[in-house]
Amino acid sequence: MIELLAQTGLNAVYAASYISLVAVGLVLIFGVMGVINFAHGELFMAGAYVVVALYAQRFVPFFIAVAAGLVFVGLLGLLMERALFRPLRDNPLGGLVASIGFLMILQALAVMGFGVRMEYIPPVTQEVIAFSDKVRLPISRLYVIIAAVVMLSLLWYFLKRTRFGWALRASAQDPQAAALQGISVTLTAKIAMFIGAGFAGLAGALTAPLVSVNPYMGHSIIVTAFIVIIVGGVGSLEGAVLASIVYAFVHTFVTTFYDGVIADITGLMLMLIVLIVKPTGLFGSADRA
Amino acid sequence: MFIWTVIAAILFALPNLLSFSQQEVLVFLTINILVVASYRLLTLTGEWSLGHVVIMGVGAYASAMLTKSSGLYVPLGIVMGGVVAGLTALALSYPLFRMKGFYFLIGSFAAGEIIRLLWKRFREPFGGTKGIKGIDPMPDFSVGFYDFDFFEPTSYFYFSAIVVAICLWILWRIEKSPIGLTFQAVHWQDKLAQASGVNLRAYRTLAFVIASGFAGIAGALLAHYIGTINPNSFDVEVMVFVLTWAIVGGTSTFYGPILGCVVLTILNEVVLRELGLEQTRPLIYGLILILSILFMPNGLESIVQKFTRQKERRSLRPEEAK
Amino acid sequence: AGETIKIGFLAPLTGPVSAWGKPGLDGCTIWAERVNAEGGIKLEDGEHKIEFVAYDNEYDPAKARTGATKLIREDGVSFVMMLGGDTWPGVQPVADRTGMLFSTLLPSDLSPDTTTLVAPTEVHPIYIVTGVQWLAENRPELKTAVMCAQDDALGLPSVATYLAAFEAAGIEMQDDPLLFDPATTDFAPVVTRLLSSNPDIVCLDTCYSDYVHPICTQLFLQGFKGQIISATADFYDQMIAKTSKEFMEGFIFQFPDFDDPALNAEHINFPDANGFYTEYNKRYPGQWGAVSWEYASIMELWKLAAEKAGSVDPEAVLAAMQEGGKGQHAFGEASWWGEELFGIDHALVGDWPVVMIEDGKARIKAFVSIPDWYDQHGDLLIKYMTKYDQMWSQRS
Amino acid sequence: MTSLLEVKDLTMRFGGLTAVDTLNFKVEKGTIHGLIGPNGAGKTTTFNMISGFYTPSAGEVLLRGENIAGLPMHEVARRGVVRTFQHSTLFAELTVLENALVGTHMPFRPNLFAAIFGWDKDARNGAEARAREALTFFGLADVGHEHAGDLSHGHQRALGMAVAYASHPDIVLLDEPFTGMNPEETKHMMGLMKQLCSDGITILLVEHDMQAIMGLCDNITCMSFGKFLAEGGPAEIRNHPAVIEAYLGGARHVA
Amino acid sequence: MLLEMRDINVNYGKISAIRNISINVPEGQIVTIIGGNGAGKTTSLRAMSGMLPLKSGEIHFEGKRIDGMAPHKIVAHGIAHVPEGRRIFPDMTVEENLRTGAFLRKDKAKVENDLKDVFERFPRLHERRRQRAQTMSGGEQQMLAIGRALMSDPRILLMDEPSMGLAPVIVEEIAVIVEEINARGLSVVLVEQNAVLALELANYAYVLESGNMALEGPASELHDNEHVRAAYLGL
Ligand SMILES: Nc1ncnc2c1ncn2[C@@H]1O[C@H](COP(=O)(O)OP(=O)(O)OP(=O)(O)O)[C@@H](O)[C@H]1O
Ligand SMILES: Nc1ncnc2c1ncn2[C@@H]1O[C@H](COP(=O)(O)OP(=O)(O)OP(=O)(O)O)[C@@H](O)[C@H]1O
Ligand SMILES: [Mg+2]
Ligand SMILES: [Mg+2]
Repeated sequence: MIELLAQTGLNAVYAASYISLVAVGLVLIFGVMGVINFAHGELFMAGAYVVVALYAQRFVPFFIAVAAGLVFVGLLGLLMERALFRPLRDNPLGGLVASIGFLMILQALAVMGFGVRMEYIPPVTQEVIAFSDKVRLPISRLYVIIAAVVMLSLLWYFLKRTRFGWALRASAQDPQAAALQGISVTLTAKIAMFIGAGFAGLAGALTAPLVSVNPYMGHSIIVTAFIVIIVGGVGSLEGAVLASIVYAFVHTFVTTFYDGVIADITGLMLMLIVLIVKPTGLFGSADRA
Repeated sequence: MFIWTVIAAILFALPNLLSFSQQEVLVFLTINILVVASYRLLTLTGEWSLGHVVIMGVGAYASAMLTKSSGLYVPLGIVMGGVVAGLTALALSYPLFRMKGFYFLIGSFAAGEIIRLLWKRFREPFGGTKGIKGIDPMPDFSVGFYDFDFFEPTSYFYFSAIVVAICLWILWRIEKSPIGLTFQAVHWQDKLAQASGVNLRAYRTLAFVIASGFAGIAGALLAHYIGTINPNSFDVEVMVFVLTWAIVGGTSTFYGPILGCVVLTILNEVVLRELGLEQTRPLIYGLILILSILFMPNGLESIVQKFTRQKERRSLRPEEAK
Repeated sequence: AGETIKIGFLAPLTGPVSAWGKPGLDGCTIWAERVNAEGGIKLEDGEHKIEFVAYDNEYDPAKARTGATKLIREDGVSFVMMLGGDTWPGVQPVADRTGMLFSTLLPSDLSPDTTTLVAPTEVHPIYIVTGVQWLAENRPELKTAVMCAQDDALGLPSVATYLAAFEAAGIEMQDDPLLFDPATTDFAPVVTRLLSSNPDIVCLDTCYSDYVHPICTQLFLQGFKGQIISATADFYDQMIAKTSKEFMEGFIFQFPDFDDPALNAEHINFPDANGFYTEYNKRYPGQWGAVSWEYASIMELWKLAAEKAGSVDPEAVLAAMQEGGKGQHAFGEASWWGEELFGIDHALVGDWPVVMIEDGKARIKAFVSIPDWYDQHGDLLIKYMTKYDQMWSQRS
Repeated sequence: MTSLLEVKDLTMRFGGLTAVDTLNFKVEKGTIHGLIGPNGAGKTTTFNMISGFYTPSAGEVLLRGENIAGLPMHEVARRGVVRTFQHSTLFAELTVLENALVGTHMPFRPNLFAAIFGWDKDARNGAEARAREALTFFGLADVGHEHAGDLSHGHQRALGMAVAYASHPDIVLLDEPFTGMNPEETKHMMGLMKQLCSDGITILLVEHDMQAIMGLCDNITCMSFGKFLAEGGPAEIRNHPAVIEAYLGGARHVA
Repeated sequence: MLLEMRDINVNYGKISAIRNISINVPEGQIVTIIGGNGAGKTTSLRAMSGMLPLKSGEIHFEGKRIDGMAPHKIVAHGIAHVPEGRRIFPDMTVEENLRTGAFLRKDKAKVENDLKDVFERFPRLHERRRQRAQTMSGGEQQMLAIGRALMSDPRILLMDEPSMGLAPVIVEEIAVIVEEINARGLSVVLVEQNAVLALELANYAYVLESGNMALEGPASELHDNEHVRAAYLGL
């Protein structure tokens, strides 16, 4: 039983890692651009396909492919910023529709480029850290955990310790006033889109060898990410991370001890309960709704 | 009055000008018009729900189950579908209207997902993932000069067009009434509305319940036509389409969302299919969404408005000349 | 030659379910080219070429209905092939009204209400009993099993069938079947749960390859050493690459590669299976799966029947297809069967191959008779099907 | 005799901060009552408690002797207490007439079924008449069809009052209605308020414009740091040493 | 000339808001713009700090042409703007708001010093430095907006109705501040409804009327102008 708990705990830590990477990106984009990026799941998918294209099909070393995934998807983020969100800055509903359109395009491009079938990605490593016969942490999952911890720490440092964090918060709250303080709102938006999208791409790229990569894989991750950022409080990065951890543990443990469908219902109920008790999420403030 | 007669005549003639599969599309289009139009009523209060299609599903399930299990007469079942959907919305309004804006958007999505998971989980009575099959069709009948055969899309189009027209009329009456005005007041300045004595919670709930009721009717209409429903028929992808119809159509007029629904459906289901673009359809549809929102940020309705305003001006000029 | 004969292909071609449609259409295209190259189909009034008309139903019943109407009333097809499932009930009224002949991959669509729907290839999930029976006979030391399945229309009937098969084989289930959400992507928790009771056998049910691959990878990484059985193992070579040859050795499933020499046998009704496989892999490398040949094999059955009937009239073809209660199934002559489960004898059931991975390659180990199993253990199957609400009379 | 409005020991705490501290004052019917005090004295907070936007931490708000503290805002409004907001808060996207029609919500409560079937002709006509009356009262009759957001600043202010007026209030709470107005407009606005008052409506006014306060108010309450400081007529307040010290200063730049 | 606007035209969509406006701000002077509601005062200021695109005209700052630059670049030249409606950052604390004002500055020690300065001028801000700006009272927010602009150590300060919503004592304080920073060599552009105050403080004044320049001249002269007295001073 202890072993089962320990293994489930490890599974949950992994889940929390990639969920928080995706959720934090979504929050960052929402915070700065003021739009809900429906295409975020497809950015995750795009990251995975970069690994397919480079690592699985062209034998580029895995970590280079992952870095390329981060950069490529980050650039997609910049493209969205320039082509969609900037022209639609005062039109959040328009931004929503545009991101839905972008989602459809990305999906269709993936289908056209790679087909609808699940993609094969050779394993990066088959090594496993065996704590005991029944408690095992595959190295490939450890990579994801490490990446999440490192990237989130870097982001945290970047936001708290550099002026960018100020710029980000200020432009999220009032872009015009931020510009009057000498903050380049466009630059801030670009950085936020690059990081936000890049994190989704990174998560997709890193987990690509562990999941079934197909053009529609973005759907389930974005549903999870939505739940997580709502529970955390929209706009709060700390909230997103905390909620990812809570959600991942609840979902993983319920899956293991009951079943997967109950776990989904539990996750959603958790969210509704949090919202009934605190309608702005764990860390949200009332006025940003 | 004359214009309405003309429209009625056109609608009557319309199916006879179409191919069979286009007639089928026409039926679904008619039903979807009710879905977006009811959605608009909710958005009048400024809240955008992602659960509207699931609520529509509640109507479909309710009507399908009532007619199937207790042999309720189908038209009554359709009405009951609306009632059950409205009551469901009433129950949901308690948790949901503690939230606003983005929270409401995602909260309504979660509530919808829970309902869908319940359908999936409980094979008794909801039929699980396969849903409900063999739903009673509308019983055929004859009105003397016309025999309704509800297998035929044309017949079902006439039937649903009448139902939808009545619903639209009611929705329109509501929007143009002091209640509709209050909804808008709640949207634009909820505090000021409250200071004028408006009970925000009550009005938000009212809009949600009415919109849901009509969505339920639309769902029931759909169920009795296709004869089957399942949880996936009401998933978020369908919702995304409703959302894009409403926004691409435009949010400032009653007809905007309807226009969006008609134009986008025709583009997607008729034009792109006719062009033989079966597999690139999603790509092109996505492009259309983006381009239309970039170049018509105020929706398709803004084109119509420009057109009609020009007309107004033209008709004004002679008077000015006098 | 006479007028070209049109066949409707009404399946999801875009969207998440398209993997169940698109490869089938590709297979059919190859099949049609081969048939047309030989002059086409020979009817009373001479030879006719065959052409497929596809309609993307996006796995949506309403669009399927529209598509069926278009194919039948506008394109004038003589036969419509479908994936079935969610989309069939939408099409059913059209079928009833037009009398068009339809085929589905999923026999759970069958019911006595519609007499023009047949399920002539994959009698899902009944064929999976053959794998369990073969396993019990050949590896009697395996005593305990666990099972997982996605909670959907394919998962549940197959859970019921596997439960019946395991009980029939005297293998003990150590845990209730674990159901997971079809949207699941991370299978570590599922596998952890499965392995917590130290089973001899892990049964993957009718999981799609999107699930089979990550589950197997997880089984491998979490140190499982026992037997795996699954309905499908599409792209098993990739699974081997992701785990190891040793790990996958002995993996049992039910869908052969068509280069298997056993398919050259006399009783096989799929013409030149090996050549078809080669051609398919040439055009769509790495895409071969169960769906790739199933639609084509239905076409073969239909073609034989149409040639026998001398016409493509749906009624005549159906009659010819079912003459004597026997039909030419891909894996040999089979019987029209299913009254008890589906309310109508419209599923074509005969021998089904048990496939095992040996030295990194799928090999047909045996053809096992489904009707024989059913004669002995039918009551078990009905018991579990009833428990999971899968009997035709239970379907709402 | 009970006053129209009375606050008794009204207190509001935000965390450790006491923004309003056991405040007491009375507003008599038919008067214009000023509430002044330095920035952050707690005037807006007091308004928020009276109008039901905040629930007081302690104390009572008595309307004709009935305690209305803690009631939701719309309930307070229905009892005749209507507020306007700092800055011009209007339904900018609606027309001027529609703005006023929203104001008639209380006297002519809409009914769903009547509205659908058109049985509410009388109510609609009544509401429209009242709305037009309010617009005319504030000199907005000519701009009824324009969007409220397109109006000039002064007109927007007038419209804010017209919306309140349309709802037949007993007492209106005005929070800094004169900000951003030049002396000319201030004079005009003062005229409007006097009209309101002569129409029997009691006014509670928060304002930093001393020209307006002194010119309008019958009675002035001055508060500072959440507490009551002084009360009296304009002359009294103008010369009250504590008020001068805390609030008026040398009044070098004030009219 | 420190700041020079030449023949500026600005449109909102198709509607013209100001027409052919020229304003000069000499080094070390206080210039005021007065005018009725909607006259175009705010629009003029917004044009100066780059928040609105020009339809035509030029703006020079210290001889460099700055029109067409992004606002954050213009700010970097030393132009600070107290915007109409305060525009504080609602979710930041008072102190964070003030520090955002010093976003571009690198001289840490001096920033701390300026912060102390602002806190001294507005003790209320010091007292509430950890309070979320949004929950501050109207007048407190106005103080914060002024303090934030001062934190950028500007060469020129554009103030849009700084006395709005402030108690008479604080209005006096604002007047003192303007005089003091001006004495330190800063130029100020003051937009005010309180024309009495503005004309008293300013060296030079412009009068806008519905988007056009109606009058200009030394403040003391305008103070005695009949038209100005009647229309803007309420005398
Ligand atoms: N939600 C809150 N949380 C913390 N402090 C608050 C909150 N709301 C108001 N305050 C504080 O309470 C005090 C009173 O504020 P209030 O808005 O009532 O002042 P006011 O008298 O209206 O001032 P002004 O004339 O500047 O508008 C202020 O110091 C303010 O900072
Ligand atoms: N965002 C906007 N969109 C459209 N028109 C605007 C906008 N802002 C201002 N205007 C118009 O431009 C003109 C000038 O406005 P501006 O705000 O510059 O006046 P102002 O002199 O600052 O007035 P106030 O004293 O009311 O602040 C007015 O007619 C106004 O209606
Ligand atoms: Mg105040
Ligand atoms: Mg202004």
